[in-house]
Amino acid sequence: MTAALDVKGLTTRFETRAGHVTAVNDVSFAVQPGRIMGLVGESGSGKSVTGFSILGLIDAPGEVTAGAVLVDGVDLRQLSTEDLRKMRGRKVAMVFQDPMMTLNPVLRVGDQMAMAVRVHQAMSKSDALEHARKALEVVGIPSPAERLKAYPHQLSGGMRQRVAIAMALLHSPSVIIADEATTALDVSIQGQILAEVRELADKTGAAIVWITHDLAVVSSLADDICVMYAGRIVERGTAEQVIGGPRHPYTQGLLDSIPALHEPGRKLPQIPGSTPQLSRLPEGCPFRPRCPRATDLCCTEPPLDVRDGQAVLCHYPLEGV
Amino acid sequence: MTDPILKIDTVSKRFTRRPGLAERLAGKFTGGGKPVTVHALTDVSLEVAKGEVLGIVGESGCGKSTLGRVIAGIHAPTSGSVTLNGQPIADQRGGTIHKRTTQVQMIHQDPFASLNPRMKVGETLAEGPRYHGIIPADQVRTRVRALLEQVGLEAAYADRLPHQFSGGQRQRIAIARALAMQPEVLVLDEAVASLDVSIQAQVLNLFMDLRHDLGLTALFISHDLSVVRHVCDRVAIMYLGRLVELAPADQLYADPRHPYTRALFASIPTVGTGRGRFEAIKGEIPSPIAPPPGCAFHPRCPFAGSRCRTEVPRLTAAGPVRTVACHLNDGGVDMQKGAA
Amino acid sequence: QDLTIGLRAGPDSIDPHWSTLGSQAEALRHVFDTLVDADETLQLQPGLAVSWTPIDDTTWEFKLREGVTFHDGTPFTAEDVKFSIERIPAVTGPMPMTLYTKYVASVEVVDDYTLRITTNGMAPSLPNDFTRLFVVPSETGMEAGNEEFNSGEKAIGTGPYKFVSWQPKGDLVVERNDDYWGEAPAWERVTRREIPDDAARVAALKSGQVDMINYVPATDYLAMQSDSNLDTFVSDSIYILNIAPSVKDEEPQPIKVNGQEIDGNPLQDVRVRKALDLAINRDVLVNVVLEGLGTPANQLMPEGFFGYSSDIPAPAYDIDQAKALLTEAGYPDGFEIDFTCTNNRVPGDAVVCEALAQMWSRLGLTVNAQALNGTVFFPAAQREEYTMTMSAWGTLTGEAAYTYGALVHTQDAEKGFGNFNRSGYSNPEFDRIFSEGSQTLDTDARRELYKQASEIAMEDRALIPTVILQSVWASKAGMVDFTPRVDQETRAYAITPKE
Amino acid sequence: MFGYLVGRLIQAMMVVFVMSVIVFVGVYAIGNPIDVMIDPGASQEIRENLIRQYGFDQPLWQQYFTFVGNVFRGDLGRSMVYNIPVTSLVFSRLPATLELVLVSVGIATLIGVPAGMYAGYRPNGIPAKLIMALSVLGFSVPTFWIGMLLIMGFAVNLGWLPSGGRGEVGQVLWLKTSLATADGWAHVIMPAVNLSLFKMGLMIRLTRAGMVEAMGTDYVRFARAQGLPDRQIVFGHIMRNISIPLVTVFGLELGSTLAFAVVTETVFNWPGVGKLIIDSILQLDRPVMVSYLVMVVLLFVMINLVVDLIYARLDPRVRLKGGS
Amino acid sequence: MAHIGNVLAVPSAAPAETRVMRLRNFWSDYRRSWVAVGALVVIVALLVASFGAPWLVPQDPYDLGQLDWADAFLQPGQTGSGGYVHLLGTDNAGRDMLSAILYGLRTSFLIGISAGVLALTLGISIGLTAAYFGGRIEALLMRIVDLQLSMPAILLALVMAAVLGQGVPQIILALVVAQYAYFARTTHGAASVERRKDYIEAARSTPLPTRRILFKHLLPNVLPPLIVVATVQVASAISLEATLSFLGVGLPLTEPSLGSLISNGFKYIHAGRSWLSIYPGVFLMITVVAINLVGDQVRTVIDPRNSR
Ligand SMILES: Nc1ncnc2c1ncn2[C@@H]1O[C@H](COP(=O)(O)OP(=O)(O)OP(=O)(O)O)[C@@H](O)[C@H]1O
Ligand SMILES: Nc1ncnc2c1ncn2[C@@H]1O[C@H](COP(=O)(O)OP(=O)(O)OP(=O)(O)O)[C@@H](O)[C@H]1O
Ligand SMILES: [Mg+2]
Ligand SMILES: [Mg+2]
Repeated sequence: MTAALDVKGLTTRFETRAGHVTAVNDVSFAVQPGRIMGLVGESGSGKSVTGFSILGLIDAPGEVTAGAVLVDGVDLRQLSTEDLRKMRGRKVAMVFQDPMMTLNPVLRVGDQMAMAVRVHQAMSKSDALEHARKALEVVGIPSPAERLKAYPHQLSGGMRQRVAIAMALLHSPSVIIADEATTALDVSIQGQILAEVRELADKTGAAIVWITHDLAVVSSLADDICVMYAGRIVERGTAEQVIGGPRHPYTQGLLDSIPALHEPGRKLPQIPGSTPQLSRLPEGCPFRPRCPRATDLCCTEPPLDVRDGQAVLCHYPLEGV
Repeated sequence: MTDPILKIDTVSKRFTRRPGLAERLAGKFTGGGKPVTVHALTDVSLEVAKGEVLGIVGESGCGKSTLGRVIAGIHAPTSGSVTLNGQPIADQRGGTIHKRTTQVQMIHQDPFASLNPRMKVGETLAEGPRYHGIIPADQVRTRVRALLEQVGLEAAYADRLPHQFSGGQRQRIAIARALAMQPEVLVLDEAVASLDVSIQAQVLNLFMDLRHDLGLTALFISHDLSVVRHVCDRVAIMYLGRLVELAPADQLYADPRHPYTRALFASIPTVGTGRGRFEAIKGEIPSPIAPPPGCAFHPRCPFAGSRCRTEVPRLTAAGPVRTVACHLNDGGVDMQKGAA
Repeated sequence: QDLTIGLRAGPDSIDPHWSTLGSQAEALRHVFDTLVDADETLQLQPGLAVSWTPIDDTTWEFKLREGVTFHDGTPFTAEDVKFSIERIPAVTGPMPMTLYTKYVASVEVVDDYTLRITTNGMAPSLPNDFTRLFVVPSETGMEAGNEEFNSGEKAIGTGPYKFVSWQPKGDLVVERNDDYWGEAPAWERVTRREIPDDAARVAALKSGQVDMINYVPATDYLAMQSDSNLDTFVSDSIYILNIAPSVKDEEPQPIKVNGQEIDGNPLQDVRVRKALDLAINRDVLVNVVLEGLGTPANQLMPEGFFGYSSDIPAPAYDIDQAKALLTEAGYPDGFEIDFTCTNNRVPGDAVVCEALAQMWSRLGLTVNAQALNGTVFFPAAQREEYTMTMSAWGTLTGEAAYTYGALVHTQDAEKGFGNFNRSGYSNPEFDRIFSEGSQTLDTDARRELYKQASEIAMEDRALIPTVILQSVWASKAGMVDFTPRVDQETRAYAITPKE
Repeated sequence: MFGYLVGRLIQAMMVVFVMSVIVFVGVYAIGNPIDVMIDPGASQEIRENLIRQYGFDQPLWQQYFTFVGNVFRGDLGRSMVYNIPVTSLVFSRLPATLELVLVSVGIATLIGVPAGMYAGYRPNGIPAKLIMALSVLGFSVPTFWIGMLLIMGFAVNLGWLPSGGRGEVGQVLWLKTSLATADGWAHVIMPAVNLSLFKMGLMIRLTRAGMVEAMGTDYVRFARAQGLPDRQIVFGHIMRNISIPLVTVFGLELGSTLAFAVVTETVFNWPGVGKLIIDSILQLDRPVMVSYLVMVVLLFVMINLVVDLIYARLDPRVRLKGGS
Repeated sequence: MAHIGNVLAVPSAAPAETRVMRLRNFWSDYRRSWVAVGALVVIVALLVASFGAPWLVPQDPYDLGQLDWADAFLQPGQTGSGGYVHLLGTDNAGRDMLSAILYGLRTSFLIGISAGVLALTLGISIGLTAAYFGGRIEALLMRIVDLQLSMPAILLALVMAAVLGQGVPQIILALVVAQYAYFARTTHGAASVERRKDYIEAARSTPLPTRRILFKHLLPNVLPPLIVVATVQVASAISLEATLSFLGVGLPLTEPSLGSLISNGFKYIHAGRSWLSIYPGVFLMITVVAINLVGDQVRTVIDPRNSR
């Protein structure tokens, strides 16, 4: 089975006053249809930039400098601007973090959706609205016909995020990228949405990249997990592998930091130091300064170590379980 | 339980937007122009013992921060009182705060907004104590250095501006600023919510160390149940401005009594529990401007009965040290009003 | 043939009895006639009255012109004149024309064309006053207000032109009255366009929007003179820029010597006033400052006016003598004084003001000259807040009583004299001669008295006249013939097409 | 909605009331109009009579109440200079000003908005830089000076356009306007351009700022992620969003253009209300000053109201409750 | 607690960015527009030239004793009786135009800057007070400000100038009255945003006295954007003063500002003496444009959205 999304060696750089910043560094992963891939990492690790790079939505001063993004076997990076635009929304869709900001506040939900429908499918406005209504139904919005007439601010946060997801679903894309799609929502609403997303992936067979910094969310939602650190994917594997037997010291450190896994009141094992600034990364393994296992060898580029499909970028991977 | 150091007695807080003169005049003709009231807190009573850390949990808009602000004396309660060591610190006297205190200090959520971006860290730490004469003027510098070291920063950082620090470091500074006032009670309003997990662990550890060393009393506001469980002795669950359950952390987590608490636990993803086991609470959070009658949770509650729609449940004992506000715990849900 | 004239000011109303403003009279003359007219040098001419004679000390008899009709066809009679005189007090505005009827005690219609007017006391200047007496038909009615006139409904006169339309601050359009009793006007339709801004008015002429303009600013005069596309017309005006030094015991703004306020008012010393006068180089004022558009003045009226004295010496410029006088008066090092002028009332007021300050600085004075807007200047001047001022004064009636009564006579609210004597000058001798003049009906005797009064006032330097302003008109080259008037009026019916 | 309107009207009345007091006191402070206007030959008696006749001898508050009383009877007073009702005086001049203002705001919008949109769409290109440079010129250079240069260039030296004044007035339907004749347009174009430069600069900058901001928003990103072409993003999404602040500014500018027309009207001798007010200030024609200023405030309040209504129409987030 | 300190010391925070470095960064951003650099140079040059005018130009145009009527209307480049070349010609009083312009520019700067600073101070006081206290005080103050904003500045200044009479202090006062409301509104806007930030809440819960919060915490954080607004307002004050002088209610010719020079020169444009109004106009234009360009660029640079 070919992967719905296959990212190979994706590299994105930003030009800043401090010099070049490689926000996404040689990132590779693949997602099969119907599966959910969780992309986790701390703030600034390059998750969002990865998402935008896949869709070719990086603006100056940034630039995708290398790699390939294959969607159903087509390399998006080889396409002309116009062809790439036609792929967006139709083959690859994206959902953003803040549902208040991603919908145009002054346009009715229906109008926005109809616009998104008609850009890829020639149909009348009323047909487009009907299509949109169905999409809203799919994501579990009650009385969707009325919602189409509403303005975004008249909907609750959860409702808005559902609308955004429905818009992503309009053209039954092969790939959906969701960037922190539930971070801004309340826990109870987040629960509702996560349940629905799981169902969607199973039902529609779309490959979903779920970007989040919340390990708990990926561990309960995703089939596969990629852990990002300083622009690189440092560990990749199935959810069970990564959560149950992390092999990268960073992944281990992250999991150890979660209070839920420790007895209340005990001190948490902590990763020392702070998340690095991309413009000031050390030589070799970027995690070296915070890593308890680091040696001089870590000043060289870490190798990719793959075992049972669980890949890890480290000189001294943990043995796992 | 030892004697409570902080006592919150049936505190309510309403925010009212009063219409202007023109609106009121216009309202005479059209019937509009009436004040809009947000019921941010309704009849909240709590006691906190010395050395205790009380967790406050609830969804967005349920009044957690408002409670913290009332305790810190930033808002005057609309009714009820807050006493510290038996002395009122926030009281409602004609709508103004009767006495302010340095005894309660607050730590805010966003470390990027909670420090004055144009004031050196040292100055930020020093100005409160200096103004209130907590430290003699000639000792301020040493004290600032000591504070910085106490929260794990280099003393030399005193001359830097906040933007030169990372989020975790800033949160340490915020903690140091609160400690500088030598408070009796700390209020941490989502103090770790905006930090990355690895940094969050550092700050939690710092908090626990300080608590251990200084015997801090604290209100720990959060929506993250696992963090709360980790650092708190007791936990209060709030829903739409009301306290719905209050219990020691271990008991609450082992056996949540209120349907809302239970639903909350069920809908929160946790690491290691495996994939896709959510029992999400259905429905939306109601508006605090027009809270539902009776039990505020009844529209979303799977157990709601007719009584829940009309009668506000009282906090009742559900064990030796825990209380819950639910009719299920207080005689069942289907009784008619008037029986209570 | 039509004529469009760009004018600095237009009327405020079409009611000829509304205001005493010169621009008002000038405009309404086209539609209404006055009882008495005045020629280019303000000498009296017959108007609707063909003759006027004093019958006794307090009665004037006017013989009226026969065969004149109003624009609506009704014949003009003495009743109309009587009505007009009586209407004037009924029209109350901020600039009431009662000024011109103040001597009228009663009006008697002898017959259709004879009118007797009884005056309060002797009123030798009554015919002069009646150069502003516009006659409206008696059926106009007392109630008619400005709206009725402005709309044209009541704008009915006997004048050379008929009213067509008018907008406040806009165009006054009139068309030829073919039944006019006098010489038929040359232009069929005349548009009098109000363009207050000097540069805009010049631009309008240059770009051909108007055929002729009045009040050509001095600044443009030279250039226009040499412009072959334009013709210019120059004449003396009745306006003279006068300096008024306060001679009150306590001067309103302090005068300082070496930065110290001094006791007493140096200006009270006539030697100081003479020194100020002698330090003025009037040739420079005329030739340089006003670019030739002026004449040195040595008294408050131009030559030929009733009461002008040819015995007053021509103004001298002698800085040494001025210094000597100043030293004699006790101010060898001069003093510091405020000097306030208008800046927009007449052409050149601000620049002359500045030039005077400069000239006095050569005398060793420190002069803080300030040229102010009339809005600020006049109320403050009226409150006598200035130590030394300069403003323009025009002898509108062509005779001395008008000017001396207002400017030089001791302030006397009761008799209505000295209203504009803001310097506090008072000379009993002058007052006596002046009063005698106003009680003398014999023209020559009166002229002689006023002449004496002029000499006294000027010897005292009660006011220091500087220059007589000249005014300039310009037209498209070869288009019109025009004899300018000293009162600066631009009368379309006195303009003829050039052959 | 209705409540909102009533609230706004009451508010407007309060504004007008306060404004009229301020203006009245201010104008009172300038001085006695009689002293500016009175004929030199007039006697003291005449002067005092006049002062009494116009009520200037009464205490200020009494004068004010007389004024307010008259206003409530629909009488804004009469011009002292023209002795005609201020309203008819103002209304006789208003059409000319409105013409000028409308044409100039039209020019400013038609050129400014597209230019600003372009400059915001490609903010780093050379054309954008040029547009921005011109906009700085537009709102920096004093209006009267540009007007002067225009007259010198186009009227005096080239002789293409009339140097000032309003052109022939024609009639379209029931409206009498100089915009109905070619001559009218020849007259209006130069002052209108002069008056529009400032607004144009402002419009360009606002539109650009709105455009740049909108281009960076999440909803535009989201629209791009859906594959919408730029054209549709600009005209389907952004246009609507930037039109909201623009409408506000447009309304305010319409008002201030009306006020700023004072300068242009003076330079171009345009027979509008602006010149009327300058003249009445210089002549201390108190009733005209006070009533005009009160009318301007009223006009502003009304424009603001209309703007708010349009605003609410464009921006669904704004709900019109009583008051603001 | 030592262990925490040690651990955290490893990758130190952002390097100490000093004031000097921030300035350098600011400058390197500013420099990116050469137009703005040029404008800055122009402003500095004009400031130096105008305030140094007494030492730079041959004549004191205010000292009437130095003027000679024989020199009236010399064309640019002609030599007058003083024996020096009048680079920009002379006016009707024989005043050297270059001297008059530089002195006039000085007056204009003086007026613009004083009016700007005073209006800023007044506006900030009102805006801050309103934003901090909220409630009725805020409603009242901002209502007044709105009221004033609803009056166009030019009309307000016109009436004020007419009421107060002519002179530098009067015109400054008129401009302040006409402009402070903008600052009040802007300050209020910025301060309302800042006030809600946690650091203010932290200061209030400490608690610190109101005055200290206002001036030590709120003010420094709303000031920078306001200063940019202020520069632009200085430009518009200069321009407004010129307009008032042009309309005849500004400064008298005896203490000329650029506006009154232009106004005076305007009388001569049809007389072939266009230099009398063109040159002061050019200086006015250059000044105002340059100030605006600098303000623009500063605004762009300090805008966080544009920072890299
Ligand atoms: N426009 C930009 N200019 C310069 N650098 C940028 C830009 N956008 C992103 N970056 C850099 O890319 C890095 C990765 O950013 P990204 O937004 O992908 O992080 P993230 O993992 O999504 O973090 P978060 O969890 O906070 O959303 C950041 O550290 C930032 O320095
Ligand atoms: N100053 C205020 N004026 C008006 N309403 C307020 C104010 N502060 C809070 N509220 C309202 O009171 C309610 C409770 O707010 P509060 O900030 O206490 O909630 P919270 O539990 O802290 O939520 P979050 O998790 O989002 O921080 C909300 O509906 C909020 O809109
Ligand atoms: Mg992100
Ligand atoms: Mg909160």
